[in-house]
Amino acid sequence: MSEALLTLQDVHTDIEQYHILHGVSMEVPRGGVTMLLGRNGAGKTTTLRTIMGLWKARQGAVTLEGQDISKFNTPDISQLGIAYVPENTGLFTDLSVEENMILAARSGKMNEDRLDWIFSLFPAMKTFWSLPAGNLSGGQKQMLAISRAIIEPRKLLIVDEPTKGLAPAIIQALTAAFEELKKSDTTILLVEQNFAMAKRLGDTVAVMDDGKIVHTGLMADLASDNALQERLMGLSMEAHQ
Amino acid sequence: MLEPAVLSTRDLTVRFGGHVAVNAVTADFHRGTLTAIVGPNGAGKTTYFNVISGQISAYSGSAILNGEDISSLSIAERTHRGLGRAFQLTNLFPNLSVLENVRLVVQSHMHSGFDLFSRADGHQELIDKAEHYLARVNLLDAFEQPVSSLPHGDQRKLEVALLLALGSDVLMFDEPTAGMSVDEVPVVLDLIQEIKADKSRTILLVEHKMDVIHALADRIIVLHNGTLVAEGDPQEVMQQDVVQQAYLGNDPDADVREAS
Amino acid sequence: DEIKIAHVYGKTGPFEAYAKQSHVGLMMGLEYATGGTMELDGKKIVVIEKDTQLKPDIGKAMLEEAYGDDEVDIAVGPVSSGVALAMLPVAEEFEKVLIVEPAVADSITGKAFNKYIFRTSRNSSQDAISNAVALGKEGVSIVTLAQDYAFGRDGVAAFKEALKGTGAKLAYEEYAPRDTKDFTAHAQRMFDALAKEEGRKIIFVIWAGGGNPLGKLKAMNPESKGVELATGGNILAAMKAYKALPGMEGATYYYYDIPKNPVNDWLVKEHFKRYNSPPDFFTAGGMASAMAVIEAIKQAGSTETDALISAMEGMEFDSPKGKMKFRKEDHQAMQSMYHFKIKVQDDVEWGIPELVRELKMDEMSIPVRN
Amino acid sequence: MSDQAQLKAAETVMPERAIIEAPSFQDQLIKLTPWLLVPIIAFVGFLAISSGPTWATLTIAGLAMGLMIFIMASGLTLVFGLMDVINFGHGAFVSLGAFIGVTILLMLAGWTSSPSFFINMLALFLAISVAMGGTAIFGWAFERYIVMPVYGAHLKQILVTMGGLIIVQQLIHVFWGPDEIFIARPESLKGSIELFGASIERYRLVAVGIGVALFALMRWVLNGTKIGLLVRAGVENGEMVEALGYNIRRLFVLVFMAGSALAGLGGVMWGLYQEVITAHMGNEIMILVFIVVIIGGLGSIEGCFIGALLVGLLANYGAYLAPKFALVSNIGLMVAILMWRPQGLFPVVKAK
Amino acid sequence: MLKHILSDDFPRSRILTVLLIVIVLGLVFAPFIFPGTRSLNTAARICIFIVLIASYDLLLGYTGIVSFAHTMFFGIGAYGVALTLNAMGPSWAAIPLGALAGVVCAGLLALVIGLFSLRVKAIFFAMVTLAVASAFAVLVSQLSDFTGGEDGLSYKIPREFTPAFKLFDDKIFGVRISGKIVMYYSIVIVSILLFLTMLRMVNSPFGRVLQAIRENAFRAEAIGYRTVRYQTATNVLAAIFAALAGAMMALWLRYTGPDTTLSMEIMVDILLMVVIGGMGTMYGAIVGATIFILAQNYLQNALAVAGEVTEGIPILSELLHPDRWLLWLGLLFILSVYFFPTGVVGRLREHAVRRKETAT
Ligand SMILES: Nc1ncnc2c1ncn2[C@@H]1O[C@H](COP(=O)(O)OP(=O)(O)OP(=O)(O)O)[C@@H](O)[C@H]1O
Ligand SMILES: Nc1ncnc2c1ncn2[C@@H]1O[C@H](COP(=O)(O)OP(=O)(O)OP(=O)(O)O)[C@@H](O)[C@H]1O
Ligand SMILES: [Mg+2]
Ligand SMILES: [Mg+2]
Repeated sequence: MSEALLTLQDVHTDIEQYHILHGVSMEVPRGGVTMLLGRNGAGKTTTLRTIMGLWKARQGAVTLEGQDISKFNTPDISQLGIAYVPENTGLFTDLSVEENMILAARSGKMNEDRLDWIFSLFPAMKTFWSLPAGNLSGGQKQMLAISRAIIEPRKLLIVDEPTKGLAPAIIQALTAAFEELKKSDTTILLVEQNFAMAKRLGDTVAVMDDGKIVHTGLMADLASDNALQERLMGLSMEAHQ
Repeated sequence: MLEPAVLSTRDLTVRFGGHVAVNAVTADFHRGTLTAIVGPNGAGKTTYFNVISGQISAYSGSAILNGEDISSLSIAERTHRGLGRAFQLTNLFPNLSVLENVRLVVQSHMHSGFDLFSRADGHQELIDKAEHYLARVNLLDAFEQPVSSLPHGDQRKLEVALLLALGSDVLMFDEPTAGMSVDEVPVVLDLIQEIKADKSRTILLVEHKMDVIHALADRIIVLHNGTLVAEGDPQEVMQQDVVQQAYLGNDPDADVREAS
Repeated sequence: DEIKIAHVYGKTGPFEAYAKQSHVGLMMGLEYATGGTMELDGKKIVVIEKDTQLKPDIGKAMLEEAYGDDEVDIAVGPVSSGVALAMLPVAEEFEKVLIVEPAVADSITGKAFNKYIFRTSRNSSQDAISNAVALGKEGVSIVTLAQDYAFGRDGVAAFKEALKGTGAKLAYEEYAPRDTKDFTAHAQRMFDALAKEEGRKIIFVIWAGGGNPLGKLKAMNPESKGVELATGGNILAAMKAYKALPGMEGATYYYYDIPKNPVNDWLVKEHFKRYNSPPDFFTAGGMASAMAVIEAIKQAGSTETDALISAMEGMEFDSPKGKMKFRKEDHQAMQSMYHFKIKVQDDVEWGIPELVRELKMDEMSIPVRN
Repeated sequence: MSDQAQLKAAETVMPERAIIEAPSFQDQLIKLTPWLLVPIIAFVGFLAISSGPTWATLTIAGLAMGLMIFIMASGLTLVFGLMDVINFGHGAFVSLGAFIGVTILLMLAGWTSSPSFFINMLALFLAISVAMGGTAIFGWAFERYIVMPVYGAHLKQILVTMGGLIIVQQLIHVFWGPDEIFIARPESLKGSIELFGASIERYRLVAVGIGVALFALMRWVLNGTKIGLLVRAGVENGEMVEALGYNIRRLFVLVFMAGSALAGLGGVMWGLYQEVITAHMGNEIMILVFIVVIIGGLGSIEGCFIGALLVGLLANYGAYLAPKFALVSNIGLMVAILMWRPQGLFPVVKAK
Repeated sequence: MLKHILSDDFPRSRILTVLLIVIVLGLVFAPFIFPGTRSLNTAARICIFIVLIASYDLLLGYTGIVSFAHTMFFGIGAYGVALTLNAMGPSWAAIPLGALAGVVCAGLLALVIGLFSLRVKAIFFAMVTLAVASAFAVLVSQLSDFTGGEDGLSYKIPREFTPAFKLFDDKIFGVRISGKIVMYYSIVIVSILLFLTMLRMVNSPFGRVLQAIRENAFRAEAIGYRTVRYQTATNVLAAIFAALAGAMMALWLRYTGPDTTLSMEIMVDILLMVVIGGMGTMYGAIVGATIFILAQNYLQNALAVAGEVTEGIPILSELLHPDRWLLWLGLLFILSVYFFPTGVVGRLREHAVRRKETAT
């Protein structure tokens, strides 16, 4: 594994008066897929938002390529080459799908090839291209949110629960898309509840509970260890199926 | 059929401008059964729910509840006729307490919303009922908290509690387990099982997770581009080619597909 | 021992400018009438200011407060007729004199009158009648433009009545909503009405507050249709609009250059000295009310209400406009009005109303309506 | 149960694509009707008035009046449409613009009294520029200190902007004194020109020119550039726009400043039309502006444009044919339009 | 007992309880504690405005409806009483008759407005009501034969309510009980009754539905509440209470005109009072009305003092001039929205909650 692209070191984050993250430390190695797992309310979303500067870390460092970005503003962080898909998709429901996409292309123009690639991943995108994003179905929204994040190449792609509400066929397509992105040298940080997908995609994994990282390691190790899963996530994935 | 359907739709069609989102869907739902509605994203499942429960109005066709055409009734009237529904995205009263959320539903069920001059807190019977439903979803401990401070999973459970409190004959769930972590999913599934066990209810369930469907569904309806393309026994329907193609994708790699 | 006078007026709100003038006038009037001592028979004169905020309810409360809590002997004000009407019953309740200045509604000394009310400012009838006398001649056709509410309709009614004897013809009455911004349609209707008439054609405008119909009528080239515009006087700021209307005739309440008497001479001189500007419409009114107060107390010999009233009924007193006289029947001050013609002079910011003729108080028969 | 299940698949043809039909002729006509309203009303007016020159006078005056209202309303609807901020203080900016502009014109008295059209227009242009600049700067402060903390909360916006309204009006009193200020139009804009018996005020022609140009410019900026998109997106989800790498704060300030500058422009135009300016003048016209904005559909520039023209025309025809009617014509128009289209002529699409 | 009267909706903050007790006692004993016409006037205004503000809070705070037509209903109530007193002379029958007429008109008009426009978006409703209210004001000024137009109506009230009337021959605690004080106490009693009725309504099953609608109208509909019906009902109720407040105002002032009842300024004042007091809490009406009306009545005096101190400093003295009190009111407006987003009541309750938390 190469050196880390992104490191969090003892990050503490407050939301209003609540202390949510109690010292999160983890690494996202360059060029790999890192899974961030944990049960509802563990603090995964908060961690991602802290990286993006949407919550400010009270203490600790967030380092991207050796630069501490924990005090940066969100737009500046984004411009360092990070794409982010939030938990609730973060779409602009008043704008059309096309307009949503245009905004994501910072250059102001969408690359045709890239767009064709996206259409091949999500053929349905074409059919609702000119609808207001608010009128899309739950799954369509999710597709758009991801398309928006990959319309231009980025160093790091951060996605919060991409498979939520997606039909199996689309999950497959999405998994394939992430694999392709990985090949093209994009580093990916994923929060996911779908363990099967996590297993297939993940290189490294971090598991959170109660605002802390309780386990880090290789995904393969976690996938093969039912007892560990049980301990970390309350349930064994395999057993559940 | 021994018994007439509790809920049925006849050529129900929804259009958004030129787009036909639900295309002449005719289906029956019977007492004591759980029907899963599956289909790719954008197939029209949520829209189908919306037109049955009245959030949007039909372009043509009708929805029939217990023999009565409810197509022209308001949302609230449909609710009072026994049609209950939970939403794909959590949709509660965020700044009210957990108990108050359920109490409001019980109160609606009792038709006492226009009581202006008695104290709401004086109606102990409503509160007792509300607490009963909270107990059923294991949320009684949190009764005082504002809903916005509940974890995601608990909010989904509260959705179910509201639906129960409505006392509906027909319950419609739209992806009740989406975004829930693996340890929470079974809780909701058990709840639905329980409701189903009481044979007087009719349940409609939109769900993408195959294991959930296999575990719960008596019958399955497949929507594709707004059209009903298949219905019947879950095992059989899922084997059909059309369904395989449209829904599961024809990737032979079953690893992901089977996952929850 | 003190003589307490309350000035209850709309210091804040849209008529702030009027209020300022009125107060300056009042204070200068007291000064002049007491020879600069601000004392009368050894009693100090104290003026208490109360702000009605141009709201009738507050005006009423302020007057109650002045009579009840501050125990003033006499009160002066307010700016707006609506506020004045609300205040009238208070004077009756407390049995104290209220001198109305500068509110103009006829009903103040008309329908709503009670015996504690006196008014130094002119009323709407006086305005209308003086204008009728100024404009009304044989062979003249007049169309009126007024705001479509009580003030405008009363004004036109009085004007119409006064016009009767003069030989002029009232061809048409046009009413426009109070907040009219665009006068094109109304102008068209009036031009249509005048097109049928012979002789001299005049549009007479009775308009209070904003809107400036004159400027807008003027912009429609009335001269090309042989139509003249006419209206009454106004404060100096508003008369800047008259600069575009040389030769326009009408009648006014006051213009500093017109009255020739010692009071006015002093007022103009001192006002220029202190404020570097001429006294305006409401300055003169404020001064007149102050002079009425002092004269009344002098004649009554005390500040007892009954004594004041009997002294004031029929009382004559000096003002910047010369002699005024409180008519016994309705306590309205009879006074001169001035028929003017607008002259334009480059170095003067406003159109100058040049005196054509002074209309003496007995030349106009002002109806008693209480 | 399962033995009762029947397969239905065999008889159903699999729909390959979602069914999407082209919008029918009827749909397109419905889309166009708001645009047709203006000529329809003008035509009905013609039939009712019957005198050609009178009709022409009234029509041109009405259109010009409408365009002046449009200028004042455009800033309001821009700020509302893009930023979802309802600025009840807009009227104060109109007044402020008028005071600044008129101050400049009074300073340039030599230019405005010159008979040369060119020099007159130069003075007007300068006055408008300074007024727009001044109100824009004031708009910056307003956004920064008054509006910023209340984005997304309509009620609070109404409250704070009303507070702002009072403050700005009072500040005008502080700096310019309580008197109303009289201003004459530049020399070559006085009076009317006569054309086929219709008299058309010169000043109104200028207003028509500025109004139409403004409309074209705003349409282009909003539909043809990314700025409009970004701002609309930012209102809905500012965090996400930032996460996409844009500095939303700067953009919001710019839009608000633009809206304020438009109010300033409207103020100068309106002040010169009224020829008298007061601190309250902007707020007095606001009811009419609100009606126009409602008729048009909150936030729609096209709707605002048509709404303003309708109001202008109807007021003139109404006042000519039945003066009493003028009192209710605006409200009546609003009620009629809302009965027909509850969201206004061009409802700005809001999903959800 | 107290629990029943207050509908189990206690102030829930010790400071607030004390504040409320002080205000209520102050109002009840105003004629004795603060003798003088001005303070009695202020006290009566406070009472009437408490009812008016509370009724507006039914709309704004509890149902989330922004209406600019509230003064219109206030005015309808006032004109009802004014017109009957004007027509029938100072008779006792005229008062309830006028109030009833006002209430019925206000209720019907609110019903029509509600049915027509409550379906649209909130901000839309706000603007529609703004336009309707301004049209109504125009109408009142137009029908001057009937309403007195801009000048309004002055009329006489029964003698037992006028200063001339003496209830007892002797003074009580040094204060002569004039008809004015009799009327003051009538207003106090009616205000208390109306306030308690509204307090009950917001704590009734109906009131809870309103809160649900404010929180999430979409979901309220889905659990079986016809939101439009409830919103319309509140609109009507609020209008009725506003009309009653208007009727009291008409009696107290013995004058009714557009400026005292219909003007936009009063509407703005109402909004401000609701916000200062705290939306969605009936007690906010008491606190808000009291603070605001005191400020309105005494701010100018305070500025006069400040103005004297800064005499001579160019801009500042101009800003602190008593005539610029509106400027400071505007500032108060903005600051109160910022620093008291939940109003004084909300603030005090938060404070109390926090204290409890730290205590445990
Ligand atoms: N705005 C907020 N205010 C207060 N508490 C919050 C807020 N947002 C999140 N929390 C709390 O912070 C904790 C962590 O939340 P977070 O959303 O990061 O969890 P998560 O791991 O992403 O969970 P999920 O799987 O449900 O998305 C939770 O207990 C949650 O209740
Ligand atoms: N208001 C609308 N206007 C136009 N099109 C709409 C509207 N609402 C939904 N649609 C379209 O109708 C189709 C059906 O949407 P629906 O939400 O019913 O899908 P779904 O089956 O629930 O999908 P998912 O599984 O992703 O939630 C989609 O293609 C969507 O884009
Ligand atoms: Mg999360
Ligand atoms: Mg769906």
